[in-house]
Amino acid sequence: MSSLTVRGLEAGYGGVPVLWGLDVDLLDGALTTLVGSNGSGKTTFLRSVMGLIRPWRGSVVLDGLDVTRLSAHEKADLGLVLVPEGRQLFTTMTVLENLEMGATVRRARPLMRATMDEVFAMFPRLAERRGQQALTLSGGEQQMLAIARGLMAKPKILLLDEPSLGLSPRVTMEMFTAIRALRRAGLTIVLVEQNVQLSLAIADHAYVLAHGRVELSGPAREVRELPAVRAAYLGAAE
Amino acid sequence: MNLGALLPSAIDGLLLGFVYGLAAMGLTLIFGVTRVVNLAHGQMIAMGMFVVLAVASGAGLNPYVGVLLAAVVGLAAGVVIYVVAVDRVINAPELTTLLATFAVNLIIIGTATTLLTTSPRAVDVDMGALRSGGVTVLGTHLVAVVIAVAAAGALYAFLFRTRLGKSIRAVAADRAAAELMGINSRRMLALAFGLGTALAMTAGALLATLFSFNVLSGGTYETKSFVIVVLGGLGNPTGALIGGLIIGLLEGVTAVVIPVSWVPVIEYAVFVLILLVRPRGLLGSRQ
Amino acid sequence: MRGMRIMAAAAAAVLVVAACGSGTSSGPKTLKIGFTASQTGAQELTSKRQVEGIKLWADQVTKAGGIKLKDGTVLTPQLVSYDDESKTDRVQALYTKLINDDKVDFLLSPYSSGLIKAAAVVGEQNGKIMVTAGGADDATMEQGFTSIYQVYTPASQYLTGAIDLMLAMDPSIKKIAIVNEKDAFSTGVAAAAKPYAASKGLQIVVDEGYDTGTTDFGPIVNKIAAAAPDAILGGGHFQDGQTFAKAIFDKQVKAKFIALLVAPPEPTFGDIGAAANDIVGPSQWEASVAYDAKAAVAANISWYGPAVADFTAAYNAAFGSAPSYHSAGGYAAGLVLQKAIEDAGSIDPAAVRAALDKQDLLTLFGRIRFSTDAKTHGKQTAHQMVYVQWQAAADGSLSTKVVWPEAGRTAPIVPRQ
Amino acid sequence: MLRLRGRSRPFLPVLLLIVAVVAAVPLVTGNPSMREELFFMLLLVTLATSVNVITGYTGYVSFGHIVFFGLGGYGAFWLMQALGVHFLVAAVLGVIPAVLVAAVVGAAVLRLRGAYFALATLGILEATKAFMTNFDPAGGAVGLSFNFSIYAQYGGAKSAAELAYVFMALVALAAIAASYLVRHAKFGLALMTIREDQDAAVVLGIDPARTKVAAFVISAVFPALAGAAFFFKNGIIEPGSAFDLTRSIESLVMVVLGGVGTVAGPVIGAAVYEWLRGFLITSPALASFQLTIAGVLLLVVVLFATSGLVGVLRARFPAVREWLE
Repeated sequence: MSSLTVRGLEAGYGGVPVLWGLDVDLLDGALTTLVGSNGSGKTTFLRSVMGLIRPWRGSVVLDGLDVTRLSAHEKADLGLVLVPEGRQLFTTMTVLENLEMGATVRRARPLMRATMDEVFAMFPRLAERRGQQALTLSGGEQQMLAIARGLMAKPKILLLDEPSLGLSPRVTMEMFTAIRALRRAGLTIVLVEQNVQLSLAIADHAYVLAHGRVELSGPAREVRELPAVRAAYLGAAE
Repeated sequence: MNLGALLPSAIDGLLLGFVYGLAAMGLTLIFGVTRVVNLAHGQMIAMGMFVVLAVASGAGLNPYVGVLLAAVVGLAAGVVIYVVAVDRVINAPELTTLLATFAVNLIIIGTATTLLTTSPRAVDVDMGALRSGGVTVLGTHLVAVVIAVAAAGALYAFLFRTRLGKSIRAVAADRAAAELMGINSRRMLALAFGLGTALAMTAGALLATLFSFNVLSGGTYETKSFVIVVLGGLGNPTGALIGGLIIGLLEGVTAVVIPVSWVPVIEYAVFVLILLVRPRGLLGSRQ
Repeated sequence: MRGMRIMAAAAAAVLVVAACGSGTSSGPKTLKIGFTASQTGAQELTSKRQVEGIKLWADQVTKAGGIKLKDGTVLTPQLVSYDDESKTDRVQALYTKLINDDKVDFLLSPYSSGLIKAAAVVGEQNGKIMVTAGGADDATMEQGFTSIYQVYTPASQYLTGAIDLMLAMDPSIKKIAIVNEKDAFSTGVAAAAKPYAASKGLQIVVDEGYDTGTTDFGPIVNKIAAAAPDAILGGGHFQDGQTFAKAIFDKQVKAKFIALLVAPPEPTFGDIGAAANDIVGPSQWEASVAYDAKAAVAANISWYGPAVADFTAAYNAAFGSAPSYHSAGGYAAGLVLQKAIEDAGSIDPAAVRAALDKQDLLTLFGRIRFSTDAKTHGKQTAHQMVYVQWQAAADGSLSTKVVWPEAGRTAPIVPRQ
Repeated sequence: MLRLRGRSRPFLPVLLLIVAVVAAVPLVTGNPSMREELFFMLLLVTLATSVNVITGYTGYVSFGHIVFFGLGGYGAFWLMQALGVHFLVAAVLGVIPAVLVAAVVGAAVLRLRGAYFALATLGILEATKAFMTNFDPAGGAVGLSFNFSIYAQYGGAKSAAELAYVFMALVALAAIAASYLVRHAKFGLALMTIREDQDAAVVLGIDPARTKVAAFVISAVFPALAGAAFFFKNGIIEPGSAFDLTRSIESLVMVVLGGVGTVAGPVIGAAVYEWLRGFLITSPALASFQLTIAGVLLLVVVLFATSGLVGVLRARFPAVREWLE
C-alpha cells in the first residue's frame, strides 16, 4: 500500500510564491494526472514534493510518514521517484550506466539485474543501445531511458513530469502506451502533462491547477466532461 | 639557438607534463563535479610537498611513502574543506565559491607560513639516472611519471568501474537528477573535492622529489593547472592529462628556440587564445 | 581614525632589543633605529641573517654601556622593525610609519636591492639617513640620493672579479654561459659582467634570464649542455642558486668554472653534497679573511670595532651558527652608523651625514668609504669582494675555502672536475 | 527595486563628503604616515569600486582587474621618466593603454560566461605580467625607476607625495561618483538586467555586448589613474607590484566584504579590510597569524553574511537603510 497526502503546500522561487496551498491525495495503484496551463505550478508542485526545492509551508506525508523536510535522495530511498521534465539524463554516461544509477537506492540494488531485464523487455530499443552514451540517443529513446531509469529504483510512486515534451505524435503515443502498461501492472503514478487530452484519457483521477491553486479535482472521466475544462484545455489541444 | 637541446628538453618537458597533468586533473575533477574553481588548489600542491618533507626528513622514511601519505591526507583535507567552506554556498554565484576557496587558501598559507616559515626546502632523492648520448633522464622523473600514470589510472578505474565512482560522474552530469535517483549528492561533492585535493597533493608530493620548494611554491603550479585545465576542457580529466603533456612539451620545446623567460608569455597567450577560440578546450565536448 | 592611531601606537614596539642602559647622571637616551625585515617571503633566509647581525651589534653596544658622546650623552640603541613580506608594496608605508610614528633617529635597510630601492625613496623624502646592507645594486645609488649610504660592494663588481679569477686559473677559457635571475640585483650583476667578459675576449654562448622563484632549471641546463661552455656564471639568490647548481650536477654538465651569486657563501649551500663541489661564489665577507688593526695601520686608515674572531665567536654564542656575509653586513651597518654618530658628537642629521661622507675605516667587514660625488653619492667605493670555493677534503667532506684575493686566501682555486 | 532607484535621500553627496573629509585629515594635520595609510586605503577604495561595476553590477567576475592599474602605472611612468611629461598629464594619458585593452580584449572575453570569463581575465593578467617581465624597453623584470631629481619640478619629493595623494583622493571620489551614476542611470539597469538574465536583456532591447564593454571600460579608467598616482609616488615600477594577482583578488574580497553590487559596499569593504590588515600586520600578538585570521573572517562573511557589511547594517539599523546604497 502506498499513499501520498499533500496538505497546504506553499512554495516558490526567491521569495516569489508559485504554489498557494495545494491539497493533493494520491490513490494507491491509480494514475493521477495534474493538468493546467503553463505557469500553473505543476512542475513546482513535483519539485517541492520531491524536496528539490524546500516547501515554505504545508506537509507531504508518504505512507503515514511526514517526509516534508527530507531531501530528494532520502525520498527516493523511500520509494518516491521523479522522472524530471526534460529528461535530465546523465548524458556523458552510457545507457547501462544510467540504468545502474537508477538502481542506487538500497531497496533496488540487489534486484538490479532482474529489473534491468524487465525494463529492457519494456523498451527493447534501449537494450540495443545499452553501450551508447545517453547523449547520442534520439529524443524518444532518451525519454524511454528516463522512465526506465526511474523504474530501476523500484518506485512505490512514480512521478512523471511532461514525458511527451518535444516528442513526435507517434513517439508520444508509444510513451502513453507504456505508461498505461505500468499503471496496469499496479504502479502508483502521477502524470503531469501539457497534453491534457491524452493524459485525461488514460488517468483515473485528475487535478486541474491554475495560478498555484487546485481549481478542481475528481475522477478523470468526469473532469474531462466539464465544459470549463473542455473550453480551456481540450479545445486548445485540438 | 642550438638544436642539440631539443631532444633532452622535449623529453624533460614531456616527463614533467605527466605531473602537471596529474595536478590539473585534481582541479578539473573538482570543477567538473562541483562547478567550483578551487583557488586553494596551489596551496594543496604545496602541502603535498611538505608531507613528503615530513616523511623523508622528519621521520626519515622513504620519500615515496610520503607520496602515498599525501594522497590520503589530501582526500581527508579535501572532504573537510568541502564540508566547512564550500557546501553552504555550493549553489551560490561563482564569486562566492571563488572567494570561499580563496579564504581557505589564505588560512592555509597563513598557518603554513607561520608554522613552517618560507625557508627553502629540498628533499634529496637519488634514483640514479639514465644517460644516453646527450640525454640525461633522472630516475626521480621516471618514477614520478610511473606514479602519476598509476594515480590517473586508479582514478579512472574508480570513476568508471565502481558504483561510487559512477555516482560521482552522475552528480557531475546532473546533480538534481542524481538526487532523484537516491544519490546523496552532497556526499559525492565532498568526495569529489577530496579526490581532487588528493590528486593535487600527490602531484605536489611528486614535485617535491624533483625540485626544491617552499610554503609558497604552489602558486606557479596553480596557474599552470589553470592553463592546462582550459586547454583540455574544463571538467575533463582526460583532457587535463593530455593538456599537461602538451604544456610540458611546449615548455620544453619553446625554451630551446626562444629565451626561457619568454615561455610563460607563450603559455598564457595560448591560454587566452584557447578561451576565446575554443572555450570548451581542445578536447572538450560540445554540450 | 582614532582606531588607526591607537593601532599605530600599539605597534610601535614590535621588536625591542636593549631597553635600559647603564644609568649615568644625565640618564641614557635611546637611539631609535628602524628598518623592515623579510620575516616571510623570498628573502626570508638571508634577511634573518642580516637582522641577526644588526641585533648582535645593538646588544653589544648596549652591554658596553651605549654610545658615549663627547658631551656626556649616552645613547642606547633601540631597534624597531616590521615585516615587509619580501614585497615592495608595503615597504614605503612601513618606512613612513617608522619615520613619522615611531620617530626613529636613523634607518637601516631591508634585505635585497628591490626593497632597498623603495625604502630609499622614503628615507630620502624625509631627509633620514639610511645605511644599507644587503643591497649591492648600482642603479639605486645613482638616483641622486643624499642620505643613503651603501656598505656592500656594488653589484657590478661581483662577477667581473670572478672573471679575473677564472682567467687567472685557466687562461684558455673561451666560451662562457651567463644565466641570471631577473631581479634588480642579478640583472645589474650580469649587465656589468657581459661587456667585461667581451673585453677579455670571452664568447658568451648562452645568455638567459629566469624568473624569481624558478625551481625547474631543466630547460636552461639543457641549453647550456648543448652549448658546452667552459664556464658558467650567474645565479641570483640562495634558493634558485642552490637548485641551479644541483641541476647542473644532475645533468652532468662539464664546465671548468662555475660562479654563482649569493648562494655559495651560505653554509647551507653544502646541503646539496657533491653538487656543491668546486663551485665558486663572490662574497662580501668571509671569516677567514682576517682584517685587523695592523692592516689598517699599513693602509694608513683607522681601525674600528671588534676583531673578526671576536665577532664570529660572539655571533656563534648568540645564534648558534657561524655568521654569513649577510650577518656581517648587518653588523657592519650598525658599526658604520655608530662611528659616524661618535665622530659627529650628536645625532643631528647634517653632522652625521658629514661624518659619513668623511668616513674611511677598516672594520671586520673590510674597508668602508662612500662616494661623495653628487651623481653616485653614498655608493660604496672601497670595500672589496672575496671569492670562496667549495672544495672536497681527502675524506670527501666539503667546506668553503677563500680562493681570492691572494692576501686572504686559505687554498688555491682548483678547476671543476 | 523601485524604492532603490528613488533619490529621496542625498546619499551620494553624503558619501562623497565623508570620504573627502577623511581624506583631508592628513593634509590638515600634516601627518605623513597617516597620509601614506590613507593613500593606500583610497587606492583600494578605487580598485574595489571599479571592479564592482563589472563584477557587482554586471555579474562578471574579473580576476585580473589589477591589469588596468598596472597598465596605467606603466604608461604614466614611462611618459614621466622618458619624456619628462608632467605627472597630471601623464596620468591622464596613461589611461589610454588601459582603455584600449579594456575595449579590445574586453569585447572578446566578455563573450565568455561564468568561470570561463574569470579564468580569461586571470590569463590576460598573467600574460601581460609575463610580457612586461621580458619587455626590455620598459625595464623588463627590473622595471623602471625615477632619478630622484625628477621630483624637483613638483617642489621636492614631499610635495610630490602630497600631489599624488590629492590626485588619488580625487580619483577615489570620481570612482565613487561614477559608480553611483552608473547604478542609477538607465545604463545601470541594463547592466543588472544582463546580470540577472542576459537573454532577457536582449528581448528588452539591450545590446549586451556593447553595454558590457562600456561597463568594462568604465571599470578600467579609475584603476589606471590610481596606478599612475601610486607609482609616481613610489618612484619605481616593476611587473611584480604592477600586476599582482593577490591584490586583484583582494579587491574582490573587499567588494564582497562590503556588499556586492552596492555603491557604498566597496568603499566600506576597502576601508575595513585595510584597517583590519594594518591592525593585524602591526600587532605583535597577531602579526604572524594575520593571513589566517583574514582568511577566517573572509570565510565567515562569504558563508554567513552574503550581503556584506552593507547588508548587515541595513538589516540591523533600519534608520541607516535609506542612507546606504
